Amino acid sequence: MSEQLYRENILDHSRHPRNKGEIDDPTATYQDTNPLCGDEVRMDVRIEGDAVAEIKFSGRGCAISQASASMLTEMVAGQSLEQVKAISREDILDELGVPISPARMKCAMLGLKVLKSAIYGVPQDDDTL
Amino acid sequence: MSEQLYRENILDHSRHPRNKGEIDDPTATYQDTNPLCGDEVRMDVRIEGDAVAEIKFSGRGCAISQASASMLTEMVAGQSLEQVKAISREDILDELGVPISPARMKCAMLGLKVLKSAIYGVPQDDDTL
Amino acid sequence: MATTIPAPTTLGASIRRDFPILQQENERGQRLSFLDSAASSQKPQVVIDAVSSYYAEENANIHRGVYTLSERATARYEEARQEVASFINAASPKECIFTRNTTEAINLVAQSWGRANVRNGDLIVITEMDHHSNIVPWQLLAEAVGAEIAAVGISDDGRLDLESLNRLLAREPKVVAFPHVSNALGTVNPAAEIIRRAKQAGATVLVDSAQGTPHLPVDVRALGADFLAFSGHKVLAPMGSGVLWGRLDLLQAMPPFLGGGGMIRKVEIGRSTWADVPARFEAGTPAVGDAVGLGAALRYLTRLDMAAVSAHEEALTRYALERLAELPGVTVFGPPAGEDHAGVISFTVEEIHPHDVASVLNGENVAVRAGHHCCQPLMARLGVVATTRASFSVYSDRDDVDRLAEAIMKAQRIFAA
Amino acid sequence: MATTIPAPTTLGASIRRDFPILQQENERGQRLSFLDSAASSQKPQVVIDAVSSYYAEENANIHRGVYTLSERATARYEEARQEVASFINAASPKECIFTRNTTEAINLVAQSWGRANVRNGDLIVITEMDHHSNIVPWQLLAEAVGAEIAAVGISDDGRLDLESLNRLLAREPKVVAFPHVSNALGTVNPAAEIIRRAKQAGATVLVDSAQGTPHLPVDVRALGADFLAFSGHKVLAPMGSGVLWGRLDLLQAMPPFLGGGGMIRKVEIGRSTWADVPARFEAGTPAVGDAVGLGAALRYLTRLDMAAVSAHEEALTRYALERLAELPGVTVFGPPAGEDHAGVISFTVEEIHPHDVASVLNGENVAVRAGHHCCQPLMARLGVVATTRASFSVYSDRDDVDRLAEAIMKAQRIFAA
Ligand SMILES: Cc1ncc(COP(=O)(O)O)c(C=O)c1O
Ligand SMILES: Cc1ncc(COP(=O)(O)O)c(C=O)c1O
Repeated sequence: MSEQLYRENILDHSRHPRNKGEIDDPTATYQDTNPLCGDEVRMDVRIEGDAVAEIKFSGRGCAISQASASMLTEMVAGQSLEQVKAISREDILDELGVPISPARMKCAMLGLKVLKSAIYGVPQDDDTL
Repeated sequence: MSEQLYRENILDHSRHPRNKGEIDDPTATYQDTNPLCGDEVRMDVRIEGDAVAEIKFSGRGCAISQASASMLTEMVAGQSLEQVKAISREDILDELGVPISPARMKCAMLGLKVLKSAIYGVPQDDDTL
Repeated sequence: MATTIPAPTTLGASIRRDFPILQQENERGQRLSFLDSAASSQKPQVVIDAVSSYYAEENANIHRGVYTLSERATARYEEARQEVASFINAASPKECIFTRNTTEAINLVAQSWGRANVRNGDLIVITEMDHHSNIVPWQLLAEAVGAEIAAVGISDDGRLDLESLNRLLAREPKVVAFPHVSNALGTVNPAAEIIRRAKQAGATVLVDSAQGTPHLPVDVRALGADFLAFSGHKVLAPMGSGVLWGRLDLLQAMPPFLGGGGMIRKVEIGRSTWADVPARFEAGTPAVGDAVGLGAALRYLTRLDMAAVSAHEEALTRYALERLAELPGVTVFGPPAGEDHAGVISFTVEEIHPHDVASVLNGENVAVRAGHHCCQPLMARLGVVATTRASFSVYSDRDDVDRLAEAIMKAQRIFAA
Repeated sequence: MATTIPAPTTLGASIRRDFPILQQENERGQRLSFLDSAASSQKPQVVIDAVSSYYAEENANIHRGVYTLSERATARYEEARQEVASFINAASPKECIFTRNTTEAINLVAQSWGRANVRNGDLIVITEMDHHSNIVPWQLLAEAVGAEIAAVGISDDGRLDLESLNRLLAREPKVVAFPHVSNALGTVNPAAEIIRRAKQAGATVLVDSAQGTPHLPVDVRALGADFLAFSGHKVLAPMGSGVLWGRLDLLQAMPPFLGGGGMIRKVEIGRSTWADVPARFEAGTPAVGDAVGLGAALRYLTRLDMAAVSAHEEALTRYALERLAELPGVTVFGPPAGEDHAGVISFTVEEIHPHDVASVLNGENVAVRAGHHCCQPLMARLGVVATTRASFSVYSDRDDVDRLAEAIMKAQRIFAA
């Protein structure tokens, strides 16, 4: 189980997060914490036209939450807002490629929740991502 | 069980209570109810010197509570206050002569509790009769 | 539907074997007729087993545990919540809060919603037939905030007086709280109609369904109430399980009831913020085993079909009312047999105190309750100190009723001797 | 006494078979090392059986029932209360109130005693190491009455700072509430000494013994506190059982907490009067099955001997602290091994988030908790977001500790890879 959970891609993203940092004057930004574990993720997005021109994330927390946020920034770079809005929980799970148990689901979804909250401009609910 | 509980003496005392009534100018009097069943018993006592010169009870309730109160008035007539104070739960149970189950114990002891409360001049506790 | 369910009159006998406690006999070889189900129902083996298996295989504290047992316990707990939501047709499991019992559920509303919404001079409407658990919490609230309490009257045959309700509604009460079914008389109140009128008058409405949920199919959305409370232990589930259902928007606006672990978002020494519903109202480690048992009980009842349960109990009540009517000296309270008389029958026997009746019945292994049934105001209204009460559940049958009638006659013989 | 009890170090392994859940293996055939007993302990078969037998043989609503089953259920319930009283050496069973858990017990005191006694401007003293359940109820009270809350500080090694306590006592607080044992650090606080000082300063004292009662012999009379709360589910009993112990004179002077059936003397629509203690504080149908299970659990623990339990856990903790000290990169919080460090160990592993540690451990069938342990103020004080926590009970053994250490090393290998 643990070997499965902490596959190379997760460990790699958590050790070497992609697009980590902040954007000075972001078009959209949002930050949230997972109150149960204390994971924190912030997403800064610069939108040009109808697409994600730049995205950066910052935060701290477990490998799952940070790797998932890092992967997400790679997934959405250059995508249209419609495409970003269409990203589902399943897309994230596919990208992570490891079995996420119920208790860790909130960690895995924190990045997506924060990004969608930033883009919609209203806090998104965990259950309806 | 039911035949045992409602032996002739109980039924007789509950149908034909002894010393039922009130005393006009009692030396001691007390009334209490059994909050769980609604049984009510009042005891009026006229004390002369150090002894029970007259005792009457009134009230309403189940056969056990009323028979027990009725029997008690017969037990204490003419006795000294010391003797009355010494009457125990066991004495009452002996006099009733039938098995009293835990739930009916408060009914069986109501008369004694009221009489002792009257004589001591302070409410007596069920557990320490 | 009617073709797939057991015929109402056979529901009782055909499932008695599911309930281990009913297999007991007394020292004289008499079977147990358990006729105190309104106080607490007996539990089928599937419920007892669900609780034992939970502790033998899945037990752990829930939420926040990242290990497998805790995840499984959490899943079982939330499945039970889902089972509750389906059973009463709630819009979402989030609307279902686990409590110890009906009493705690009503106190939760009175303390949390009540203190936030009821003001000095406001009117709280209850009824003359309420259980103490739907009276005292409102008294405590009324005293704390300076509100007034008034009770809807009842007719001599134990039905709510809807004229009296209308008069009180004209005063625009803040809350109307009433029993779905009377635990002392068996009266099934016209809940949907009462709710409709009360809401029209602007009141927030709580249904005390402690006796409704065991006897009737309950659909909170069809009823249209704001809150509904019931006890797991009266619907075949373990003691220690109860439910408060509330409309989500109301619950979400309510301050906490009890404070502690699990109901917080963030705690600092000086101040805290609260978790979402339903966690906000479930402070501390919940009774997960009891909740799991409740889930199993509701699945069992759903399999029996609550419409069938209700028909079974109505038929049995009709039969019992007929049998008792044949007995001279027996007075039955509450409405005559019919759809608005659920499986609860209160009676007195001339010249024999209700407790003595119950004691004689116990000698015949017929278990009934005697007393005020936590309804002192109702007893006062009926002019009695106490009654003897027989009440039914899914496992009750005609034999129980026959044995009840015979035992009453025996009591009469003993006391007439 | 010492000769009749199992040697402390063998207590764990020798009784593991009493706990059915511990017989589980994972898919790789690894035994379960359940190291989350501080959250909720596992239950021995005797406790599971006590609950099932209760429902299969004796279940009925208690009090006021005159039939045999109800009398038996009442007797079982009151025997359990007596068992609680003996276990903590209460002067009378009347001083022991059944609650759902520690959280409800503390809320009961804060709401009932608190609202009657704590006034605007009064000081309530808690500690920086308190569980949210001993923080939030006091916050709710403070907000309701306008009182102030202050927390006793702690030293870097997780002990209460008695100087800080003294400074707060100089302000004559109305209440002092503190944890007997810290659930996050394992610190055993000098309860008797704290109580002595607090009482001298005129405070009413509540001991949150949620973690004391499972690990130490508790004697409420020797401690001298006013209130003590603990959770049944942490002392091998079912979830849904908890206890508030209070000094009889205090309890008797307290107004009700929840209103409803069973806690009244007389009810009229407009007003009510209250039953005696403990009934006054047990509104509604209690969780009799859970209470019966608690009685069985306390009998089991008494047979093991709490002094032996405490010695066993201290020895195991000492061993675990030694093992963890050997692991580079592992930081342990709380006091060093010794009498004031009960069987709870919080740690962090360098470069690995506590939740990831717990997930890797779960893969090895080692169940530990990760998070803030309902102690956010303590986490803030320690400067961490979360820790991983291993905690022991009577069934824990050295093998569990070895497996913990190995699994931590495995996590380090995975994350170092
Ligand atoms: C109508 C009604 N309301 C409330 C209650 C209280 O239920 P509980 O004791 O489970 O809280 C009962 C049961 O006794 C009841 O019959
Ligand atoms: C020290 C302490 N206090 C209070 C609690 C709350 O206990 P419960 O959740 O059983 O109410 C706990 C347990 O989590 C605890 O460890």
